[in-house]
Amino acid sequence: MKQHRIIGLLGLLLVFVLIVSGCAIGHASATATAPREKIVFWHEMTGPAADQLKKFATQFNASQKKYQIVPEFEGTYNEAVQKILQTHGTSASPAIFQSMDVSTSELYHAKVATPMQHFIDKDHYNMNQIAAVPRAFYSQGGKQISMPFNTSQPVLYYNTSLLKRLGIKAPAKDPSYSDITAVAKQIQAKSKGKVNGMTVEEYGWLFEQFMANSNEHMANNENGRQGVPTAVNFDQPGAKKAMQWIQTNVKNKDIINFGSGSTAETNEMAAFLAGKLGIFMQSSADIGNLTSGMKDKLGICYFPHADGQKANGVSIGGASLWIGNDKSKSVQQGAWEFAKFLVNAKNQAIWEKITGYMAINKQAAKEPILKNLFAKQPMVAVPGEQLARTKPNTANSGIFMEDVVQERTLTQTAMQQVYNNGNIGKALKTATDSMNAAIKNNNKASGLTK
Amino acid sequence: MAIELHDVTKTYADSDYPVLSDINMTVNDGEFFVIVGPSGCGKSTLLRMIAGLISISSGKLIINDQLANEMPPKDRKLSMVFQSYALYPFMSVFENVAFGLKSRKIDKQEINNRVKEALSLVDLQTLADRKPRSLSGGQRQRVALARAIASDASFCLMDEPLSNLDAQLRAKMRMELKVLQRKLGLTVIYVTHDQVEAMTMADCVLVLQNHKVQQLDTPLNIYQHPKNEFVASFFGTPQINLLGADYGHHELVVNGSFRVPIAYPLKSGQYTIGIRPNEVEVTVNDRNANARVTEVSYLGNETVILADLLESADELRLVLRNQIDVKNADFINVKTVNQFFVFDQNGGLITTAGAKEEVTADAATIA
Amino acid sequence: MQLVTNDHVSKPSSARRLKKIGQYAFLIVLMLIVVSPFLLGFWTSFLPTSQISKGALWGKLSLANYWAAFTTTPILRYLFNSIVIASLTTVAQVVFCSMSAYAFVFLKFKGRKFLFYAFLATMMLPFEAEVIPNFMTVKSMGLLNHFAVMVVPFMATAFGTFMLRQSFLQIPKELKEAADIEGLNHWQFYYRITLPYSRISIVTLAAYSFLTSWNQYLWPMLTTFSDNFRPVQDGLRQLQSSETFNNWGMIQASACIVVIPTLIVLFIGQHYFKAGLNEGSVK
Amino acid sequence: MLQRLPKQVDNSLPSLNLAAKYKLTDSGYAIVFLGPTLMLLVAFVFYPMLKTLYMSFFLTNDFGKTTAFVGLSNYVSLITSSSYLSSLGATLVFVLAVSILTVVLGVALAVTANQELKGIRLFRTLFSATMGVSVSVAAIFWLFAFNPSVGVFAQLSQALHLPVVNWLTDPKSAMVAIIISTVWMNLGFTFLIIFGALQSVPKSLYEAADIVGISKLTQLFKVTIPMISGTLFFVMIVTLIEAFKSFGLIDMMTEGGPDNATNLLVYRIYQDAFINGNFAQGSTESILLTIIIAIFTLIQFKFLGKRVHY
Repeated sequence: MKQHRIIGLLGLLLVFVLIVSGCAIGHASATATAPREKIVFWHEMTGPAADQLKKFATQFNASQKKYQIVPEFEGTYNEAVQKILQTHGTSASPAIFQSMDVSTSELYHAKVATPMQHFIDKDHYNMNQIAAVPRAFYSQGGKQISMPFNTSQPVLYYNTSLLKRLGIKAPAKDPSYSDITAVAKQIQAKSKGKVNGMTVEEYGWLFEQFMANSNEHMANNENGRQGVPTAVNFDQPGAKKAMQWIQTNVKNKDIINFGSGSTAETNEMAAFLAGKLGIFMQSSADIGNLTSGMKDKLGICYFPHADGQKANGVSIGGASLWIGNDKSKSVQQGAWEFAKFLVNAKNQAIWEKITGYMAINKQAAKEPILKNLFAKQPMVAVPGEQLARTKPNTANSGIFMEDVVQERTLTQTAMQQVYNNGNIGKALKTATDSMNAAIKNNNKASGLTK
Repeated sequence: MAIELHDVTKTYADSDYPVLSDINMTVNDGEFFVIVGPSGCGKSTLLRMIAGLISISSGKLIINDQLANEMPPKDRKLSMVFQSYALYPFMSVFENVAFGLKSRKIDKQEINNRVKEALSLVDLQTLADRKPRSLSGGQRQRVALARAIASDASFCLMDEPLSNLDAQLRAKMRMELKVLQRKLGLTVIYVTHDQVEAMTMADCVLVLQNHKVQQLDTPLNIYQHPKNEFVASFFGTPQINLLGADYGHHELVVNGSFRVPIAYPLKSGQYTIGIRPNEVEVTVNDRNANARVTEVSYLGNETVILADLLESADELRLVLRNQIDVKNADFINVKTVNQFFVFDQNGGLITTAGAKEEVTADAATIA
Repeated sequence: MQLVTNDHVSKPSSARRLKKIGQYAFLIVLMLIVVSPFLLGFWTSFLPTSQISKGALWGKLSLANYWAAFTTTPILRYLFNSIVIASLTTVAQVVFCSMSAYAFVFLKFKGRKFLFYAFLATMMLPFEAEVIPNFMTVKSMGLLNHFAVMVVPFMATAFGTFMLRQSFLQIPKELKEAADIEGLNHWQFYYRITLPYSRISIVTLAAYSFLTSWNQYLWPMLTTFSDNFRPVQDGLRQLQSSETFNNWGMIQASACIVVIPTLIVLFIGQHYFKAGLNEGSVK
Repeated sequence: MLQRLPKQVDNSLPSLNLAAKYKLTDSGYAIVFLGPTLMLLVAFVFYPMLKTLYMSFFLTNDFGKTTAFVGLSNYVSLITSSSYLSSLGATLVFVLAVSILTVVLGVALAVTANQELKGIRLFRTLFSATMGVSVSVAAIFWLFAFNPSVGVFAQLSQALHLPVVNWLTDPKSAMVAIIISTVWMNLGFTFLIIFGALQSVPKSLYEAADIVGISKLTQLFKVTIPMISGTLFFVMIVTLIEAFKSFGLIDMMTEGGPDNATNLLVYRIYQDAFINGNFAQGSTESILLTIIIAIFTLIQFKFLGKRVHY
């Protein structure tokens, strides 16, 4: 009996659902219950930045009824680029995606995105509110390719409280290599080896910054700004000097090696937070992580430069927002709305406070959130100051080249060899040769050169 | 209900020689028909051709006046009992028996009745829920039998169904099987390599060897009138004694001391003489001894003796009804009584049926 | 090792005890080597991350990490995805592999030998070396980022076919003959006799394909882009790489949540596995 | 092996029509029974292999489309690349170390577990436990253990005043770490197989040896190991082949680093194709990997073939 009743009820329910949905279809155009347009948003943010992005998505979804942003974490920047390329044109591809600085040239040539300029013009959006350096970075031929989003500078972090405890003077705001070595040596000595002096991650991005800061072009055609690059050269004096500095310090145990990849980043940060590491170089984007996880006082200074040489300035890091061209017009419109939402002054202020990425909206500085932040923690303003004093030139505005991902892998491997006491010139030469072969192949394969 | 085979031949695809050639036979309704032969003679192949499990290369198979060469097995209305019983290990006894019926979509009640009846016929009602694994060999055998009984088949093929049982059980099952067959009026085609089974159970025996039919007859006739050396040696335990002999002067001479007179006129030449072990008379410590005992076994009611013929060293198997006092190395005199067979030199076809002339046989002893 | 007991009877009891202690000590040492990574993971999953990151292996035990894993990560969704994917793959593999194994054992058809060797040959081709075109295939089929992408390419394997073929060959030919006489067609014999007869091998293959599917790592990493479809292996990878903070307590808790179901399955089914694996792998 | 098939259906066709009909249904069944598997294998095994081979002779663009035919030059540049050769070398070291260690430890576990003691079942169960551990879980357990600041190994060496080894960042120790983790993961499966083989060694062999007074250790090497040598070889080859395909642990623990020390063949394929976007090079590497694995699989088949006839 019971079963029969349940079946009967289910049947009734089914009929009801059918009637309701029938009505809904009939009135679809009239009623406001039309389903929201799903906007899949791919990002590569982790930790607090990922949480904040989710919050932004929730807020945006609550702010309007037409679109629904679905954020998906896609792993590292490197992985994401290929995922974007390889899913393009399928149902799995995202409507809006975050992609790293160095993928700009590749995505641009692959024509997977609708140029941001298209939406800017249509919407008469005021691009002047966005900072000029990142804006230029993501433009080509005077047109905006993508929307600058999370923007960082490489900086040098140190543990202020730890230095104070050990009685060591903090490094200068614009330090040279030997300034840093001196501090690291003291940390090592005064803590009796309990605290490691410093680390420099085996990371291609940092390698690029060493070259940029030494005013060296990694790729020809002025880092690709004057035409498609056909060759690179890692084996230049500035790069060598930096590598020499690292290798000497590794030998003297003033630099400890945390390796490469995301593991290295988490490990070096964990060690830093636990007070077992004095100094490390990383993106300013880590400020959020560091300030929220650290009991000690954090210190920040500029990316170091070679002794007796003026710093040329470092390029920006981070990523920009792209809108895929394989989605319907309304989906693309939704993506644009969300992009605007992410870069508005208030959200950029929140973004800087939470993550340490610099707010790219000029109006953000006027937001009380940032004002309070800088008042309380002046060191947080250091990356911004570093960027501000940098005069943009082709050596410090990133490399507009397709294979930067591979370049980073290769320079990273070269750095690993340097760490492990390999011959610097040989390591850099090997990486250069491999890269040039890859560039030649790639340009041929993509039809960029003959 | 009859099954006829006309000039049936079987050659496997991967072989140039037939495993069976020119088989002719007829199985009549209600008959217990035994196909017997040593292993590898093709008897299982023959059975499987009748079942339809193996195709027939040439010749005709007629079931109930219908050409059945290409008839699928299930349409031949037969059942089969396998040497390994072929019970489904994951089904209970009941399910095993009922399985074939179910697949024929027979009414459930009817299946129930038939299975129960079949199980009771083989005395297995109480084990209906058991799995084959937990049954003894004999019980499994009976399940297989019950399965054959329960099917509505008009004849039943059995492929050495008793060969996996121990000797005692086998003897018992032979009886049961025969009784059951009579009771149900089943037509049975039974394959075995065991001549005892053939002799005790068959209404009709087909002897197969060398891919050919050697003889087709009743058990008695086969024993008494074997068509050739092979048939003679195949039936009877202990085996028949086959001795090479020369013919001359109305007697067959094995050697100087062992001669068998024969009335039948033969051309002079070499022959084989076949003497059943029990068709002899033995005198111990005879002055005219022609053999020497090498082994004696007393089996209670009879005595089996192995002896070497003097001079020629042919071995003789002898069975004596009564207990006699004989031991190893005793000299004995052996002479034929009642019956013996004479085979010609090539292939061993019988040229002479056994000599019934007791007089002549007696005469042999004199010589 | 019956003799061990016999030894005991003949030797004085103190020596016996000493020997026994030695045996157990050795067992325990080996066990610790095998189990310690588990124990460590399990233990730390109850510790507050603040303690762990200080390098301390003690502190107030709580279920907070588990709570955090359940509420702040999609770990349950990952588990669900994996169960769906692995179950579908298992069912499909058992069905298709048993069918093709049946064909190789019980059906006679032209080119059987050739096909069988072709099947065997596929066992020499590692899937890992074919991900590139396979990725393109599923992309063109529109399967990216769906459950189907992790099921369809693995619905049949040469290994499964081979393993079941070996098992089907053990079926006495008389069973097939008996079935022929009963008038069973191939479907019926396949379904009603072959499958139940070889159920140990079937269960083994099922377990094997379930675990293999559950352990898939590279393929889902390439073909899933959303937590709605991501299986647990890649889910854990995501969690681990997105935790810049080294929230070790929660990561360990997530790992434990993932490992406990398979461990339970393993312990319950151990007897089966042992028999099946030896049967399946060695024969 | 095919000869073992039941012979109920035979080829010697009588010339009757009905016979042809009978055969047809068998072939018909074959299509139904074999069709799905065949289609899947063609689509996901045979075709991709040919496609991979094809792609290895071309250059590819960002989307993996072939653009320019280059003949064997992908192969030439791969084989002459020192980094590929060092990957290959690392893989061989890894694979050999893993399979030897796995078998040795597997034997140790199995022999120890093959004693009749109270509670031995618990030990047997625990020994096989790693079979239930998936890659990512194992990776997380070991990542934690090898962590240079909070990991157990680091703490142990600190407690013992030994220099802390940076397990995953030093090229040599990273390889060791990956080997340890992989062996650990393989152990459960290997234990089960070897233990099963041990249990099937007739007890009478040991009884006979005991009666003659042969020590347990000698028995292990002169009786046990020869008796299970077939299984050991099988396990070794299977482990070897599986080790060649290692990916998950490397991806989570070292990402192929440091200095390509753990950039084993499969990880390399992934990196070149799905990170660097160079599908042609990935395809070329795939072909080389296939050749290597095929060789070992053939060895395995040879062994399997022998076993099958028993």
